[in-house]
Amino acid sequence: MVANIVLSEVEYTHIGKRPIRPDGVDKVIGRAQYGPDITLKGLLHGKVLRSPYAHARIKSIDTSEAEDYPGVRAIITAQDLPFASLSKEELGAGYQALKFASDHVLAGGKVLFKGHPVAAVAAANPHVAEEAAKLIKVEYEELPPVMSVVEAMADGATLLHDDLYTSSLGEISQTASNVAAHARYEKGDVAQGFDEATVVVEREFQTASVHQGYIEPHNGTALWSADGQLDVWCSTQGAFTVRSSMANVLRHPVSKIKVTPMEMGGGFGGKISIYLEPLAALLSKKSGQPVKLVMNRVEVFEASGPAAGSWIKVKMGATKDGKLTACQAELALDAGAYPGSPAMSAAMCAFACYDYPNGLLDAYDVVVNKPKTQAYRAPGSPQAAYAVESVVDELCEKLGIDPFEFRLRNASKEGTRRIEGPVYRRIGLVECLEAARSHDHYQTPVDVQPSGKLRGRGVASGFWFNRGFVSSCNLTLNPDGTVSVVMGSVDLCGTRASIAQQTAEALGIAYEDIKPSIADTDSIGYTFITGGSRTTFATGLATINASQDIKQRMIERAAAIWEAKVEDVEYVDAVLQHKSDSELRMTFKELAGRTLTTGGSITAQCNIDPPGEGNSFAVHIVDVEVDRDTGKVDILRYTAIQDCGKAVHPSYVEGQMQGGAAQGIGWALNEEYFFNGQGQMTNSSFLDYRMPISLDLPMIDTVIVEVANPGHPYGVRGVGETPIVPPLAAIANAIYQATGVRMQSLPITPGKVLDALWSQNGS
Amino acid sequence: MVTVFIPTMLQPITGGVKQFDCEATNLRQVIERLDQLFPGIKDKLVEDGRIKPNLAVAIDGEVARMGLLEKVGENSEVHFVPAIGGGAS
Amino acid sequence: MPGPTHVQATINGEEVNFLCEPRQSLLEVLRDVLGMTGTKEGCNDGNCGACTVLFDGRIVDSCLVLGVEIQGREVTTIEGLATADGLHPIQQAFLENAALQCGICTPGFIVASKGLLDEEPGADEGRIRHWLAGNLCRCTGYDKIVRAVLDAGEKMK
Amino acid sequence: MDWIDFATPKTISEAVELLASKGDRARLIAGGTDLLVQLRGGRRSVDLVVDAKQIPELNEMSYSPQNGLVIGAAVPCYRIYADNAIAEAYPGLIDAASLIGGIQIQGRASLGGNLCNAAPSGDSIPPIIALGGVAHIAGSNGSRQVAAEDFCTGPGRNILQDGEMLVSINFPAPVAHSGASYLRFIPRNEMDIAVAGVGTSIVLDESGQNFVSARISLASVAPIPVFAKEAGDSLAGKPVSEATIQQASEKAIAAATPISDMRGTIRQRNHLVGVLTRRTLNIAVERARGG
Repeated sequence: MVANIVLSEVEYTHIGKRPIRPDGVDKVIGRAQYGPDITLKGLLHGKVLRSPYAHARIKSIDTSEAEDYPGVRAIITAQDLPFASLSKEELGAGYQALKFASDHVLAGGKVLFKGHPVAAVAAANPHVAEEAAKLIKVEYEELPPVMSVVEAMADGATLLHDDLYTSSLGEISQTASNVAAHARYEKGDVAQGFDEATVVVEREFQTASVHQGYIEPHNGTALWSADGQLDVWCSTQGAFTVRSSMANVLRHPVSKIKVTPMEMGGGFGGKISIYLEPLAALLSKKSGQPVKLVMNRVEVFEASGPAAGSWIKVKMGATKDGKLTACQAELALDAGAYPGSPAMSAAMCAFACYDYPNGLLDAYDVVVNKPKTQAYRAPGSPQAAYAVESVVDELCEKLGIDPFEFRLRNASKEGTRRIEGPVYRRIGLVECLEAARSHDHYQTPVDVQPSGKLRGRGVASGFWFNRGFVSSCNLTLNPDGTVSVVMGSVDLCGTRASIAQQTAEALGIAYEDIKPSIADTDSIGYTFITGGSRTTFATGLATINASQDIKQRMIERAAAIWEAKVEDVEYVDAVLQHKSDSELRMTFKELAGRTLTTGGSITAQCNIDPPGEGNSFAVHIVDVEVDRDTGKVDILRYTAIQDCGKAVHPSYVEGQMQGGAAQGIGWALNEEYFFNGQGQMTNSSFLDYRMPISLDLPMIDTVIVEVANPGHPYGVRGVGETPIVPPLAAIANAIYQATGVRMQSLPITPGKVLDALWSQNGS
Repeated sequence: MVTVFIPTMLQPITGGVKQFDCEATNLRQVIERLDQLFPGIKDKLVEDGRIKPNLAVAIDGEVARMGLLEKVGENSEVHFVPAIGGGAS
Repeated sequence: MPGPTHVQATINGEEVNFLCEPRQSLLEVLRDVLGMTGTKEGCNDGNCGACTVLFDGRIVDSCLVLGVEIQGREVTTIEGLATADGLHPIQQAFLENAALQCGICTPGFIVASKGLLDEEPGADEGRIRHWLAGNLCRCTGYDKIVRAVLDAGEKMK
Repeated sequence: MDWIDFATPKTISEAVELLASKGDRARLIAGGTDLLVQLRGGRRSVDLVVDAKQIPELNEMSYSPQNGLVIGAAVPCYRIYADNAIAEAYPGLIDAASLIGGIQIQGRASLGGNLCNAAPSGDSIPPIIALGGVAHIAGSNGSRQVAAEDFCTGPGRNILQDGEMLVSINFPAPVAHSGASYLRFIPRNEMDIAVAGVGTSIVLDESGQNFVSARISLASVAPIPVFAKEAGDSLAGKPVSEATIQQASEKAIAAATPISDMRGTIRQRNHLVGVLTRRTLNIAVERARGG
């Protein structure tokens, strides 16, 4: 049985090995401190009062009864946010952005989604805070909710914001609109391209809002001291992002805000935005005591940031030889209550796997009365790939060409120009497609069908950028010959391990001698979020560069000790040696032991914003079984193939590929925000928001294709985003193979499958 | 010569011109040259002396990290692309 | 409103006395009253298993047990598995198989797995998947968790 | 959660007294897997929670081939399916007891609680009805017995008066050539609410070729669990065949009055009642023939 395969070209001492992660023991014995685990002297507990309506005007808020409730220490509303006292003139161009950010934290004039925070209470314990919050009286004027991009874009649609205009690369529309932005990309002449095609397929697709589904709820604890110093503890993918967002919304200098990132119970893109942190800060400011807020699961679903629901139309044409002649798509992704859906990245990812002569893409960022959407693993790319890869499957069928053969004939490769302009450097899509085609899974026919069950196989590919962004590392050589690596990147799932491995590799010392840790925002240079599959690449480069610096300092120190010239000393395999005098030789540990008496510690730091993004491609194969009587789809076999560049810790790379695939399976089959006619989410629990459980999944086989990224010394690309891109279409394609029905709306629930089978039979 | 690719949505300003070659050593100069030929285009790309926040500039396929100070090579290609938010896992 | 209730119980083999309100769940008692934050809250309604503890040897969701209900009973939490001699075989297997990513569901999975393997160290993949159906993990896709439990079972036979 | 008081009576009379003193502001707790979630979510509010687990009769579980099965109202699911004799005699009940929630929930949740909670989707209720379960009730005005199919009166509501409590559910001893089964349809493979559920219980004649009697009950297709009497009766005296089973499934559909909601549509639910009725009848027949 095939399980996990690594296709390596280069072997290293530490890179590519599978050591135990440095933070592992604390996490298996329950000692690791996650955000909700924090406690402080005098800690108060907060509760947020949230809107029951999806769209309403707030007419009044009366907190008097709650204020008098025993045990209550502070109550805040939007009036306590600085925005309430700032004029449009004072804020100038930044007015609207601040209004949106401030209103998102605590609703000002209008509530724009069910769960929108309206007020918050701090009290001696969480139960009292909850009781008091219920005593706050809010009078609303209900407004009609706008729940889908199609509704929101229709003529005469109810507007969420009176002052939101469509921005089209700097061009602003004349009238207010729910469309916050429109982008267009073009190459060649699509009309001509379609004319040249033998087969043209055009289809529309819709996907529901889905949630990242991290198990740890959002949390935020803050202490606002009398001198204005604000300390924040929270679970976040980026402590510096929290700091800047807090500074913006609270109009408080970044120098007075210290954010300490706690261990993180899952993010997947959903733990970048601030929610509870500014509320905890304001409640602390008012009460003079530290305040902790933790969402319950209902709040996580209703008031954090799901991934965008979408409407996508795709049209593709190909010659009879299976060469693409034109690719066109319109993509509207919902942003939730405030602008910022990943429509533009969805557009850039849509046809990224293909080299085609003519293309036209229109992308729309659309506001609706849902919680403001956030990133979710390769934001925008899964929705786009679902549509595009479904159409590709249909093209293959119409042309009678094997799906891998078709993809190989049109595959993006080094030198292919993407529609938005840039040209690919060395990428590994072709290698992935070839690995997939020759994989045991694809070479083994789909099992025979037991009675009443329909089986089929689907394949799809996917893309993500893996851009670098800013990272910082501080390295210190300890007297015992170990090296402390302090970084600004929080550890979502093995970052400490992958950074320690790269440091060990760069220095040539033992993995166990690297001591990685994560710093607060006062203790390290600016570091962008852990996300976008950037961290192993960019923070890895930072530690590799700092390691080179450490080596140079050690050479200098050895030279000083030996009274030799620096250029006569070299560092080889963690040994300092004189190039011509073999007597002069010191191991790494020996020199470390002498540092304190020969001039003090040796340290190095690196702040980097690296070029050399290592674009990542994935190809997935899935076998499904459909119960003809119930419409239920079971996953029988699943294989994920991906070019991750060099896999630093293959176990965690496989884990990313398996986890991304599992999330994609949930997205494809069962996960969705279910809204009633009033725009209220009705399935905000893990019971009714059906994420895959252990029984829903088979083992997920992986193939790591290692096409080295030329932009990283060990060839690292990054892994976490791409694996969620192909599953949606792969499963839809498999269901088609099994049933003959094209499912053009996600999730493909048993009810939808039944409906489709009934329409197919004409019953 | 630096080659600048004009995004579809700015082509009305350039009268349909899709590509533009100019001499420049950094991005600021590129945009100045563009604006000399196609007045008004700078306002679409730059705000408060910086590249607009929803926009990124790719030079030879790499997203510019130095803003307007980013160097351009003799034969560089310059593309204006939307900024992508922090995707994440 | 009467005051809190006194409860005496055995937690991780030690006698513990505490005061709690009847409305406080065992999960709240562990985390907020006793400072044992290894047991995690994921949903507070029995649908994720992050708060799994052993209650008189049976696995339960501690969010669905009241603190007052453990009077005179025995509770084992994640903090009670490792000994001075080292990690429990399940903990070791989770580390070696990279069966945790973010780690928030890990204590619940390890305690739940103990409930199974103490009785059935030879549990196969299907049995493990069925037993762990009440524990959600969003990072791993369960593959490496199931392998870790199979591995630990081998060592516990 | 709002403040609650908690009492741990040791006898039925003590418990009845406590319940009577608070009327509808008191509620008995067994496993608490429904009650605590409802109290926390504000869907139910009480002042007093009365622990059922210290009362011997509510923790009793006894079975004999002569007298049948008594399951105390607070007996958790795992105790039921861990008992080999019961598992063998009442496989239809085991089908339900082993799929309510996950293993953690089954360590606490009871059939008594499931019945009292009176959810239309309660998984154990159709097999309890199909197997002819009887609710034994104690109260300040004495005790009474109510057939399981008459116990639920609306979503979340049951026949218990203030000051009354469920003591046990009693089942008749299984007769020769009988079999039962419960199946539900859920989108996931566990940990889910039934879109539709069907419990069937049948008795065959000695030849195993003809139905003597049958009882069929449905979940999630009406405000309360449905006893589809006509569907079961339609099989009495009929041969075991695809046609008779099909006919019974059509009668089961006729007894269903589902609504469309986020878990399923009317058409889907009616269809599933048919599918599950056929599947459970076939399983029950197989079990009846096998033992």
